[in-house]
Amino acid sequence: MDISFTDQELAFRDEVRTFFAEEIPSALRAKLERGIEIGKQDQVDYQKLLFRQGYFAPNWPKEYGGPGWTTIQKYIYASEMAAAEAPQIIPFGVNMVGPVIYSFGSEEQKKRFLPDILESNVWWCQGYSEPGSGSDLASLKTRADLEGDHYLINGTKTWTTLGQYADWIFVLARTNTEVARRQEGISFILIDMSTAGISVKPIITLDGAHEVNEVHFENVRVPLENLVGDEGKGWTYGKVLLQHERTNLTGVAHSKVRLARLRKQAGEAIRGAEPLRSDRNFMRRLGAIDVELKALEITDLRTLAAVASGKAPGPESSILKIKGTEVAQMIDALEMEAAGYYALPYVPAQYQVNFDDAARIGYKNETLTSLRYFNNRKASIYGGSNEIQKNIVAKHVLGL
Amino acid sequence: MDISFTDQELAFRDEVRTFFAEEIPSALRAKLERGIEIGKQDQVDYQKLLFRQGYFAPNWPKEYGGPGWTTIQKYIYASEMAAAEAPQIIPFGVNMVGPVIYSFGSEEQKKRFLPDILESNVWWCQGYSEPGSGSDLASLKTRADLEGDHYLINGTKTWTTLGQYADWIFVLARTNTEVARRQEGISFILIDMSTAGISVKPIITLDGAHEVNEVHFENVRVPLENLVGDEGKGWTYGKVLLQHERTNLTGVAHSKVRLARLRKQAGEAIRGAEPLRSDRNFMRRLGAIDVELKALEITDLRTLAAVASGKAPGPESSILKIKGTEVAQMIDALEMEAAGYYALPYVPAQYQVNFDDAARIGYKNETLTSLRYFNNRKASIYGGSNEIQKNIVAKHVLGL
Amino acid sequence: MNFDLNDMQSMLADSIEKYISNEYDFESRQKYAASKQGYSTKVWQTFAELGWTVVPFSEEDGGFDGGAIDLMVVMERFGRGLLVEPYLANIVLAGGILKRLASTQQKERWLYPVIAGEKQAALAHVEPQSRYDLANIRCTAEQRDDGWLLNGAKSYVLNARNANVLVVAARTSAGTSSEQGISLFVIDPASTGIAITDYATVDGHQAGDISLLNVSAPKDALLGEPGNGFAALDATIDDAILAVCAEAVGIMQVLTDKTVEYSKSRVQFGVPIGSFQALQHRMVDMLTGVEQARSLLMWATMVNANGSEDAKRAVSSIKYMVGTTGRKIGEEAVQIHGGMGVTWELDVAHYFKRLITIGQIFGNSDWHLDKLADCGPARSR
Amino acid sequence: MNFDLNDMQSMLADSIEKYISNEYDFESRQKYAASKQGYSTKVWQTFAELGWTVVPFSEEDGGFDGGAIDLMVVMERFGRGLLVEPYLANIVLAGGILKRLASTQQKERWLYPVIAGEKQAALAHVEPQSRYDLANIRCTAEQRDDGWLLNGAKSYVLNARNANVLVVAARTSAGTSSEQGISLFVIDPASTGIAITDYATVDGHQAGDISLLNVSAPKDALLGEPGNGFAALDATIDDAILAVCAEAVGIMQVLTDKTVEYSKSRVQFGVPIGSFQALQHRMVDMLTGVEQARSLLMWATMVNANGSEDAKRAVSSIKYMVGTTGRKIGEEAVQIHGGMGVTWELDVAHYFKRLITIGQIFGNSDWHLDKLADCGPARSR
Repeated sequence: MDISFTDQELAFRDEVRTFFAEEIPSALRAKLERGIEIGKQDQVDYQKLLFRQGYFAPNWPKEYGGPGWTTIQKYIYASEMAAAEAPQIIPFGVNMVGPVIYSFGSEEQKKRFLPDILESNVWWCQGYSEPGSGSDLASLKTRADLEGDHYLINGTKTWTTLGQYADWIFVLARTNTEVARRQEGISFILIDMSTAGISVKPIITLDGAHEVNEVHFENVRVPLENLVGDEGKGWTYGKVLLQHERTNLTGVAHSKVRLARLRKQAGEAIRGAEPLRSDRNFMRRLGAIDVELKALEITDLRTLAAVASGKAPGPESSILKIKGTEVAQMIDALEMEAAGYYALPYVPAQYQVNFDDAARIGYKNETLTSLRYFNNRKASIYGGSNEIQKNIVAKHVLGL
Repeated sequence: MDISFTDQELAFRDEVRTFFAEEIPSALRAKLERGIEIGKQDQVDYQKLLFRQGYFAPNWPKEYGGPGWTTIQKYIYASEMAAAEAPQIIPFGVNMVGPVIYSFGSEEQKKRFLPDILESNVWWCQGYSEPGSGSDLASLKTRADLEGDHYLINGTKTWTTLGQYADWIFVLARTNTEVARRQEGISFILIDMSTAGISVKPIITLDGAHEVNEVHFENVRVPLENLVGDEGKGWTYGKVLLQHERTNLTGVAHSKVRLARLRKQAGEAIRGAEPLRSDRNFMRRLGAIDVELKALEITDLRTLAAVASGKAPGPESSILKIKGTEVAQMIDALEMEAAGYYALPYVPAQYQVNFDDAARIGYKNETLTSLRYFNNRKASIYGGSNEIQKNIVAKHVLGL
Repeated sequence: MNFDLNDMQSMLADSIEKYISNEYDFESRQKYAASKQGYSTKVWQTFAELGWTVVPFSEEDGGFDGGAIDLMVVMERFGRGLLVEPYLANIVLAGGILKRLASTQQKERWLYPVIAGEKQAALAHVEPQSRYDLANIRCTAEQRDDGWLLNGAKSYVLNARNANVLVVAARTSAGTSSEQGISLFVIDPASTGIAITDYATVDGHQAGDISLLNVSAPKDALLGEPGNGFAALDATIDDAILAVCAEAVGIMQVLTDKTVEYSKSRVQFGVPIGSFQALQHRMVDMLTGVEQARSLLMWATMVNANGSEDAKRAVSSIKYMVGTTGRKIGEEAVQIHGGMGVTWELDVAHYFKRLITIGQIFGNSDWHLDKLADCGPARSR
Repeated sequence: MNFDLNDMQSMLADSIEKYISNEYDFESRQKYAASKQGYSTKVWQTFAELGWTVVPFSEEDGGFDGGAIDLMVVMERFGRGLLVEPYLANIVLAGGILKRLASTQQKERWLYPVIAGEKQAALAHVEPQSRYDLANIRCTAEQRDDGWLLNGAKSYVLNARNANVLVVAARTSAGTSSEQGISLFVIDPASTGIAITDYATVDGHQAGDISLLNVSAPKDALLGEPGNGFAALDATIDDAILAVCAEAVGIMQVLTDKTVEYSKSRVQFGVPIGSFQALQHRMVDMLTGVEQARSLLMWATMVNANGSEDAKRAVSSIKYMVGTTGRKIGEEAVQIHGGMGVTWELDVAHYFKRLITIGQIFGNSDWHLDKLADCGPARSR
């Protein structure tokens, strides 16, 4: 039993750490520090930077342009990225549709789509959930009716993250409605967002943010060549995709940074107030979260070590998702409470470019704390709600 | 909106309070203070004392010997009894079988059984649960087969509280097994415990106590005249009985006494140690329980006020049961933690008569704290587990 | 003993409920919240006309001697309707100080126009460094021949945007955190030296930070005796805590009801999600939480109204419960609503935000639990 | 990085598991616990023969240089088997002091017979007033020409009933709660002036309260230097905390497994109770708790073994989690077992009682959370 990294792993960690410390452009770094929202161009530039470094597609096999990292290296990379508070990669292209294309797509599709995904030339979004489908994804109603050399797509997809920026969308749609099981007759189809009949409607979340959208398809004509793999097998492909979505679920590295920052902040006499550290209740709650987080980190590493030694990540990963979101949400609440009254002003303009810093309300990003708390209530809902995760564990781990 | 009692109610309260302060024999009081278990004779003497005072059957109608108290008076009486830490009444006769007999029994049965219940001449116990039935009471298997002028009883009842002392038992048994619903064909039968074929087997609970028993019936002959009401209607009668069992579920008055004692104790330098009061964590947990308890007290009073104004106690009483047991169990744990290491010695002999007080381990009854904690885990299980209570509320209050 | 409203309280409750149901739907609320003022002048005038603004004032002040229970009735209904009108700022906070400390002349000039809905008032007592400590006041008021000179900074002043009556807590003597030496002033926010940065708040209300730089105020700006203002401030904030807790209980009730209803209609895997036992048990916990909070609110309100020695304990008890059970109920409501629960479009999200805000103001649950740890046992029932 | 046991640890684990499964069923355990000694001499001899008693000792002391992880392996299996043998008292507590402080001569006389299973040892460090504060020691040892004179009282001395080697913490100088001035002595419990009141404990183990009245001890009763014993005591208790936490994790695992199994076979309302979603989700929480506790135990054990600066934090972290998550798992196991869960007859109740006891000794969850509140951030992974 040994918790330490090998020398090679440590060297790799240093390399990645140095990269994130030194290579992120200062303009981007400044925005991150001020909590300013990263726009499309910033994100694309950042992802291109990662690509040039060979850091963009850790999960991809070497033959398609991946770096060929070990499981441990991937973990180190993700941890260092989070610890540096660098932006996250938008996963829809590289971590979601990419693997489906290289696993199940035709040679032509691979040639056509993979390079642009790797170079962040094309922005992908996800057409998976539907209004009303919730955690019951198989209830999807979007239809892809065969009409000669194309499909006619009709239906609505929702919770489409950053769909407002997207060039392409991957969609699960019904190509056959006369099936015995609801999971059958579903196909995986790639659609150009500029096709006639597609409209994108913003969904504003409770914190006032525009991250997600509803995407409507009205008689959208899609060439047959955009079908990935076999017709009717979309559910199977989609499950692979979901499995990719479920990696790195705990967000431990990010939670650690936040907790460390909160601990540091608790020691400071902000605005001349007595440091929060003297509030033992606060410190005890912080301590209690720290315990859960440390345990989660090791649970995560245990899963990782199992995967590294060749075992498949099982339904136990549902536990990581549940606990990871619970811990993150505890930190959200604690940050908000640390800010006291300053959590309450709602001044989104403060987090846009060109805001006059002198006019800022609150110390640093205090007024973001409640928004983050509200926004992140989604964490226990999306990607399979925590209730669904518990059902999965009950059934597949406990055998109930 | 007014939370106070009327002058008459206050006068009644003083009367009851004085009774419990002055009339409990000092020998009994001494046992209670030392945590010594009350034996059968003590209990019977105490109940006879209550009877002489007219305090023994608050729920009974005047015509059968009840005091004719209002709902509020009954509440005051129960609260004062608990606040004085007087023994509780054993409910199986007076609060359980008694009401069934005077509601559904024949005139002859009333004459035969009610006076002895009122005077505590006969000790009753309950034959309701069966091994395996758990919260699913209707699954009962005990049979009462008609054979000429008697029933032949075969089966096993369990969790029979204080059955080791009992003279009589009331039993739910199947008189008809060919029924559409499991709740049908069940009859309510009174059985003399001295009848041949009855054997009582102790069940020892996790704290080492002998409170409950298994009662076996092997070809036990019971005269037909011991059937209460109509054959096959036992389930309906039993529900009335359960409803009686569900009154005064919160145990608020008792919890208040315990919490007050704990608070007082926390201020004392026991064995020269720094008072527990200086442990703010402890005081905060005590404070948090106090909040729940105060809320529960008022919730209880709100239900009481509704009943007093003529409304039937609805399924909301399930909430009182859930919360009452939760609060009591929180206090159990806190008492145990207050005792520290002294919660751990297991010396039941300390709580028996004639134990040499000088040889006692722990301050006062510290070594009872863990036993009480362990014993009282039952509170959320019996009388319809808290899970069953939640099912009831979900169905009947929330309409789910 | 009874827990029913008296006739007048029932009428008051009915009239507010009817008004909200007929005239104040969620869409209107959102429109008012997004407006420049952050509330509806028309609605506010109606409040004054219907007599809701006089509820907590004595007959002498033109009120109807409405007590704490009347205020509870009003605030709980406001909570259910999720109103954004600045009742708390005008009537409970600024009004609470003025009714306690102002002279007849001062009341005529400042308080009565507020009650009549003609002026808008605000109380500035929170400071950037003070967090929840009411006595932590650094803002100073120096006595001059012709009046007072105020300097300092104030935060989270509710209704700062609209106020033309500004009640300010300032220190006229003694150190930073002493209860002694605190005085209250009423000043015109248009005075020279006052700068207000106002903002919307996450719950759809509005507030502002205020800086005071050599602000001159006349002699009669002082409310009551110099240096003895803390008791009035403290009592006013206790009233405000009870008021927002009543509002919170109204919100908790709505969130629970809406969640149960939603669970009956929302179908997943072919059945309503309300048929899932795990969710059922959690909704039972929500219901239990609401009932417990409502009970404690009633107790705290009555105990406070009676001036019982348990008053402080009662106020901290209910605020602690709203901060803990309230948050739990809000989070569960959002969780069980699933994706819809985190959208701006759905009222549930806004009830949730208001509930969380209430948990965060006037002392959070940690703060009040600490106060409870210091309390002796409750004396009264 | 790996979380697997090495070959020797695997062998050790296997041998204990096999022994328990073949020779130590629940009925035997209950019989041993109810016996006069409170454990089985035969079993204890087997422990010594199989080499389990030497695990945490150095080669020099006749051990096999087993580290903290080896001890964790042993204790977790003991937890799963619910063993009552006094391993903690002999090997971890008394043995922990002796291995750290005793001279070669003292070891030969006191320690090696204990490791060999020939003598029974106990550590007396808790006092009636000390609660969880290790430095709160009032028992005194005065130096005399011919040795030492001890006076004081000790509580909850595990294995007091059987001990013929008694390690006692006493104060040779300085005030009541100082870490300075604490010395450790090894004395014969049969010495004049020693009175032992022994008792069974709720978890089926045994302990005793000891009074020392003018107890004379020879010069060489002192272990190590006078006044400098605290560090050894503190380190020994940290070892003991890790040991009982490993035992607790074993128990939590068993309780979770047994509960899941029971829920599959126990039929209510015509279906196994394991089909009820509310119970399913709670059992998932139990499983999650076990996994989290196991992770933290591994971390704490490794960090402690490495002498990392996070060692103290790690020890308090795992003890806090065992005290909170452990209690939760125990209570849920009993609750889901229903009536059966509260009977003496069922092993579940006894696992539960041992788990609660572990939460209560060497500092409860409040005590350790307070220590965590004082800690800085963790340094190491």
